[in-house]
Amino acid sequence: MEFSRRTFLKGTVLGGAGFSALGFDLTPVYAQTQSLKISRASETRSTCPYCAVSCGIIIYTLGDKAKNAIPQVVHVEGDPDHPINRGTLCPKGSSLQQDILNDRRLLKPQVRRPGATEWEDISWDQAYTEIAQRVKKTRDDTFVETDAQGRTVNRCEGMAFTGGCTDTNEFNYLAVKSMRSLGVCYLENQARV
Amino acid sequence: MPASTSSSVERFDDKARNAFEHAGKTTVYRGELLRHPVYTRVLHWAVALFFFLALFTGFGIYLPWLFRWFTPFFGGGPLSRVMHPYFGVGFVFCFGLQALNWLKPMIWTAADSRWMRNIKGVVSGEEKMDPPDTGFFNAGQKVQFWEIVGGCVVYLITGVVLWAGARTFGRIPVAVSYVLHDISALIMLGGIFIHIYLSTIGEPGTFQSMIRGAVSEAWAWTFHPAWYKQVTGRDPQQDCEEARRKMNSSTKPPKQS
Amino acid sequence: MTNGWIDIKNTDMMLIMGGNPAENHPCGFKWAIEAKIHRNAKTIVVDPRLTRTAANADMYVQIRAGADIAFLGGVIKYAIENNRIAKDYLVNYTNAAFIIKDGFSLPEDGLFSGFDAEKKVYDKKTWNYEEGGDLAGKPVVATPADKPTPPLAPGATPPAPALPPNIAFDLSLQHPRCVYQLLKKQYERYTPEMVERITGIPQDQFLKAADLFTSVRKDGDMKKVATIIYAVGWTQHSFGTQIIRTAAMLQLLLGNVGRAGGGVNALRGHSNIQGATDMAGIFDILPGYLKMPNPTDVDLAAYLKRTTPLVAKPDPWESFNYWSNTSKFAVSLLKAFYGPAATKENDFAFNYLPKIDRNYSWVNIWNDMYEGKVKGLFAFGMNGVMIGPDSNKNIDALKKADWLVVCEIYPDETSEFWRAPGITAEDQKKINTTVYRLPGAGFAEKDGTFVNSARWLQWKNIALPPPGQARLDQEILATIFLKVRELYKKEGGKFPDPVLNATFAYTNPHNPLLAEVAREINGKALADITDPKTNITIKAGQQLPGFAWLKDDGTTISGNWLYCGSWTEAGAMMQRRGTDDPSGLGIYPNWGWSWPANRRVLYNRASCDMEGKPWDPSRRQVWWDDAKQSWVGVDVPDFKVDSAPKDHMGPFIMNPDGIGRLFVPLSGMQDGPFPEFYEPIESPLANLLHPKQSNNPVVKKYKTDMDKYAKTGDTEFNIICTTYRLTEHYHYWTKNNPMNVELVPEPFVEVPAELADRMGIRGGEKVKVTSARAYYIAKAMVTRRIRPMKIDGKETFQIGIPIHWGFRGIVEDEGKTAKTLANQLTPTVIDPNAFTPEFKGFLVKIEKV
Amino acid sequence: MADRKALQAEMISGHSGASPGLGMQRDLEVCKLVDTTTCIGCKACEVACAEWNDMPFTPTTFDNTYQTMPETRWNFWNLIKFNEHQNPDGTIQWLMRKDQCMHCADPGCLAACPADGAIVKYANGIVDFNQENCIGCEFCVSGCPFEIPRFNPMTKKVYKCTLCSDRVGEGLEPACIKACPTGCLKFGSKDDMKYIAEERAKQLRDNFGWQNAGVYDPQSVGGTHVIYVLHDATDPERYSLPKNPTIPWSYTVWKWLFKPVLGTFALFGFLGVIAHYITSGPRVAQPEPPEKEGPDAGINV
Repeated sequence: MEFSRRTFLKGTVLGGAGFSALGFDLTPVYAQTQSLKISRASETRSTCPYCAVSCGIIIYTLGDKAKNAIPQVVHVEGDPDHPINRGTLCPKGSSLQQDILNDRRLLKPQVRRPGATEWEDISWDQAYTEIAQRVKKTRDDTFVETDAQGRTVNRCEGMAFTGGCTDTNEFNYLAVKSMRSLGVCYLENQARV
Repeated sequence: MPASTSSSVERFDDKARNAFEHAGKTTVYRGELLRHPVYTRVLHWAVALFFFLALFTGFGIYLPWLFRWFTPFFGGGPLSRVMHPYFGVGFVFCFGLQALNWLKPMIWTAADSRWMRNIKGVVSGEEKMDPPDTGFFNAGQKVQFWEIVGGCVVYLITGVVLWAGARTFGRIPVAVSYVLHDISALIMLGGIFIHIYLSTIGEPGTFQSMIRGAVSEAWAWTFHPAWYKQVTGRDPQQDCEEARRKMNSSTKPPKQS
Repeated sequence: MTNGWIDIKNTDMMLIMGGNPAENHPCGFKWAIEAKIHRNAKTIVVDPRLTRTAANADMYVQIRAGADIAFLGGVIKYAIENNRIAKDYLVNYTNAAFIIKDGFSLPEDGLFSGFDAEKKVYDKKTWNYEEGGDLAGKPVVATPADKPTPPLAPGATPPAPALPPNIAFDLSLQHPRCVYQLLKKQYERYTPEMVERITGIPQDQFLKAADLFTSVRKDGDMKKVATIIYAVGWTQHSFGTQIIRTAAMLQLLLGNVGRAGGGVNALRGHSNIQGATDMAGIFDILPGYLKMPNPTDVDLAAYLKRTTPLVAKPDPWESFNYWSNTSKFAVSLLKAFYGPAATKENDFAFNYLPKIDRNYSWVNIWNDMYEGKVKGLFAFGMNGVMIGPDSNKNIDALKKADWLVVCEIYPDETSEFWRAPGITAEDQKKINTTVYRLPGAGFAEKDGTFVNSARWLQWKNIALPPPGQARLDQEILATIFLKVRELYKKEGGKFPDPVLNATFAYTNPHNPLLAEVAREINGKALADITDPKTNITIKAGQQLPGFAWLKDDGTTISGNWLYCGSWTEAGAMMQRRGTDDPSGLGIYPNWGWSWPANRRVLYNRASCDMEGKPWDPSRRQVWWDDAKQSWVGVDVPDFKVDSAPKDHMGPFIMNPDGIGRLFVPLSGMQDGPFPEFYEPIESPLANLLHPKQSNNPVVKKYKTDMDKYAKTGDTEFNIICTTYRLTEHYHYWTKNNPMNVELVPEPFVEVPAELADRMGIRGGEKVKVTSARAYYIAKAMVTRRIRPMKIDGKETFQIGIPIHWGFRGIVEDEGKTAKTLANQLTPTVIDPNAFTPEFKGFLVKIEKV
Repeated sequence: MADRKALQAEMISGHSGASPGLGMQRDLEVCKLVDTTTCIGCKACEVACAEWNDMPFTPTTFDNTYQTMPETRWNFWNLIKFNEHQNPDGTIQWLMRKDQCMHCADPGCLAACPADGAIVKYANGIVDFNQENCIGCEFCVSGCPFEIPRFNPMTKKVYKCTLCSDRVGEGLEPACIKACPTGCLKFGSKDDMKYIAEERAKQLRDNFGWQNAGVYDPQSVGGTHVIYVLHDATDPERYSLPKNPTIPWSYTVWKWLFKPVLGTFALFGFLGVIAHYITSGPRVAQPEPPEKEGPDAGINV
């Protein structure tokens, strides 16, 4: 069922002007239909990060993606072209705007030191350096080159990696490549549970 | 009235009257009678104030397309709507006090019934003076008083229903209240035109009774002869004749200031 | 999913069980509704709760959590007895006619043949096909026992038993040891009476459901199709894989696999866990489902020999045995990982990969961390404390770790395990774990590919940059790895070669463009390669058009052979947005890209009869074109395209036997070639089929002091509990999202009205649910949607707990909840095949707070 | 906004005349179809509505139900109502119905509204509130048989579903319609929706055993621009829908007839006293001064 609403709506011509008498003025009546909030927004096609139906979504951001403007999300809606969801979204997908624009987001690297009762801020560089040192130490301490029977196993058993459900293929590939190269055996993902 | 038979209402009114009499004062010149004490006058004008506030905010709700121009005085339509019930409550409350204050003089008597039967003569002006048994209030005033009392009851009941709304009382009570509230308002509106007319240009000399609290003796024996007789102990008819004689004997009208 | 989301609209009958798609996959469920509206399709929902899926069903049956195999086994029995089976399909496309070795025995006492009670493992050598030809009509003779094996060198492992290349068969299905007869015998015990006693489903309801579902195959008519839809309600059991197998067997019996509107459809619960599985984000595989090397693989050749199956089939038949290409996939992967460092001489750096011989799965991470073996943990968007099972154990495990790196977008329970409720400031001072919490990027701030449940790869675009100091996850991961590499370069250390040689040859190695990574995953030619048949040449450096081009000589790379074809010279196939669907079957061949080879319905050869004609011409997917001597169709044939029907090649080309397996031979399954009903580890009663072997015999309990389990028939813990998600929330994520919090603000426990009456609990009152491990406090939702059940004649109650609340979130931070976690209740016990924890069907007690 | 004229006002509260421009467009009423038999109660419509209309978050509390809140709010226009209905055989039918403004052809809210231009019914059937003109009297609340308009104590005005008149005006479907995962919500012309609904009801009767399946489009309010397919159309109360929604007569009769008429009577009071003054003159205190004797004659104050 398809009918051209646009055509019929466009076909409308407003005849007669509003008149004003005794405070009776139609102008506000017509002005009340607010302007479409996405009429000047940019569209980005993406995929909903929740379940595995993979609904196509359109993220509407303010502005035209010009270099000097930092886009703000104003609305997220289903992508009508997407063959599976055809523009529909569930209650989680419909609220994605709040997931993108959420004041609970983590905004800076933090560290919790041994015995500490609070987080402290840390620079990215410092965090990277400390983590790399710990990774190396753990690997060197726990690396098993051969097993009891003398067979080469090259395992790093002191360290585990757990990947999340919205990690992309490309990220997962990098994770598998880097972790397996470190010898990590405990490599698991939301996919397991 | 002996204290032993006075009601608590009267005691309250007496206390209030005394208190207001201390706060304000009423000057009664020679040839005048005290008509309304301070308490009564304050109540009257409080009632009047709330009445008009409620009326004007009510207009904005009753027929906004006609009376929309009232609403800016009250901060716009929604604020008019918000304030209207408070004004209404103020009106009902103040009028309630006035009703208590006037309860006794407003009691209907046989004289009032006679007055009503004779109303044509009064309205047409054929009867220059009210009937001799017309007391502090005449029957017309009493009718209006009791109309307002009844109106207030209707306002209060329907107003509360409308105030709380359909979510509390249900749709039908609101729909009914809406009509009754309006009818009550319209009757009162009609009455208020007559009241204003008669208290100003319709019966000159009346207005000052609510301003200064005093009226001329002539006014009193003309419109409320029984009351005149009660407060002065003199016969209104005789005094009127006396005054007429005096007037006719001089070229000037009797001094009454 | 063997099929796809849209394909559900082509079905005539849906059995939805172990899943709640209306709540957890609403947009996918639309296609079930479409089937209802446009095909008058019927829906049967079997679930412990009357869910929102059940509310829409034509028939709802309440089942005891964990009794699924009993129900499905009963349906198999019903189908066989009432001739509701697809005879031709069964004989030709499954191993129904194959003869099983003498010595194999069915689990009438709860155990299949070959059980080693001490090690709790099966010796599976009898779980194999008999060798020989057509045994139809031949007298049944006992075959001699296995030939004596030559003595082994000390220390050497005996060669694993293999499938016979020439499988014995009986197409009349009469041979007493043919799979069909064994199957019939196996499920003879699953009578409607037994089903009622085990599952709690009254016989009349069960029979009605069995009749309705199998009605698609009334009198063997093949036109209609039924689908089975499930999710983790099946997976999360100590016999989860076997439930799914029972469903697959039922579908093979009814001839529903490979057909539009049919199949066995796993609804995956997260946006890219299908991709994570494909990409081997799990310990036991390498990308593209290549097996992980084990210590017996002394070199690449040994590994390939072990992991490359040989064709095993009845002589007159053919088998494609696609895994025979394993070497090409494996070498291309090693070349992708290690580039120039992977040479023929060093076995393509095969030894760079760790060799594993034990279980490193999810619960073992926590168990072994608890035991002090795992010192450090990376959690990239993975909230292990919330996920559990036995969250308290996970919290205590983290206390023992040296370091934890969490990359997240919200403050989560895992990164704040050290201040979980109940841990005082004094306690915190004793926790020596260093926790780094790195702000990652949300989905809208990253590009890259997700793979949906229907195996579609779809690229998403960047809408805006990450907020604050947050960084892209790939940048964080790559930078850490490259920093480690620098340290190894500078300081040396244990076996630095793989760390130094893993390729990070991206334009900016510290922040790889995901498009570059995607191209690497697809793979390219390192030298000019020519296909001798078509004479087409792929030039060195060019993207490969598909996995058929992969080589095992080091001239191709591919990070995941399954995805080869996703980003070709023609461009990014997973970015395609073609909205044409000429067949009307919902195939959309030009939208995104589906593995393998852009096939939308797996095993689609099975949608045709023996002559290659579609079973239902109105829903034809692929068919044999005699003129072209080729398989053609609206979908990409999942088959050798030039294999004529007369060759009788099996449609299940990934199996060396080429057929759908009613019986899984050898090491395919750890706990039996046929599914057998076992009770969950925590169960209110002993298994009615074999009380002495109540649970899955190969499942092991964990042994730390944290691991406590309720006894079978426990008098204290006597209520069955199941966990689930709500449609309004997404795991532990949307508790940070005001709108979703508004929809369902607080944790609750669904309690049957009868149980609530008995306990004096009213709706909205707080209740405490206690398992052998911990307690959980939430408000009661008293409902008539869960009814008391009669299990073996005894009144039994079930309750349900949604999992979404933790100790960090909008309402949690406002102090409106008890801050207990649903998974504090769940037991540490896993399915022996998929290693998934048993989150469903454990025992609890309930009381008013 | 280029297309805003597309929403042609058909009726305007407080104004009895014809609206300017009416009758100049092709008659095509829009309609929302809610098929309760395929609603899965997922609440996508609730969120889509709140998100599109930028509704502020308001806390809710658990109330022993899946229903988000007991009833719609001024900032929550779209609510799935969950009902556990017990069948005679003891089984439970879990009903979910999307509750929102019904956009009646004969809108009770508009009938009750005294404020000009506060409630507009467009020619396409959308009944929309224009808060700019709303005076917050809440008469619409009592006028509505579906308990829809909701008062916002902050702005002192009343709000409800607009059927996304902003989106519809731009040729888009309402936000709830777009989101609905199962397609139980549909949007199109009233005729088309009626047709689809009747077909679906027939299908339910013929193939799914729902003998009483039917369409809810109550004629007592002239039909609605939101219509329902129900499993049992004989018992809409099961879905918390009124069986026979009506608008109190007092609104129509009072507002359009007695209000102006009686208002005029009140005006007569004013005219009457003027007439009395002019014709009869005032009554003055006696004795009156002799007539025509001096300049002060007749003045006696």
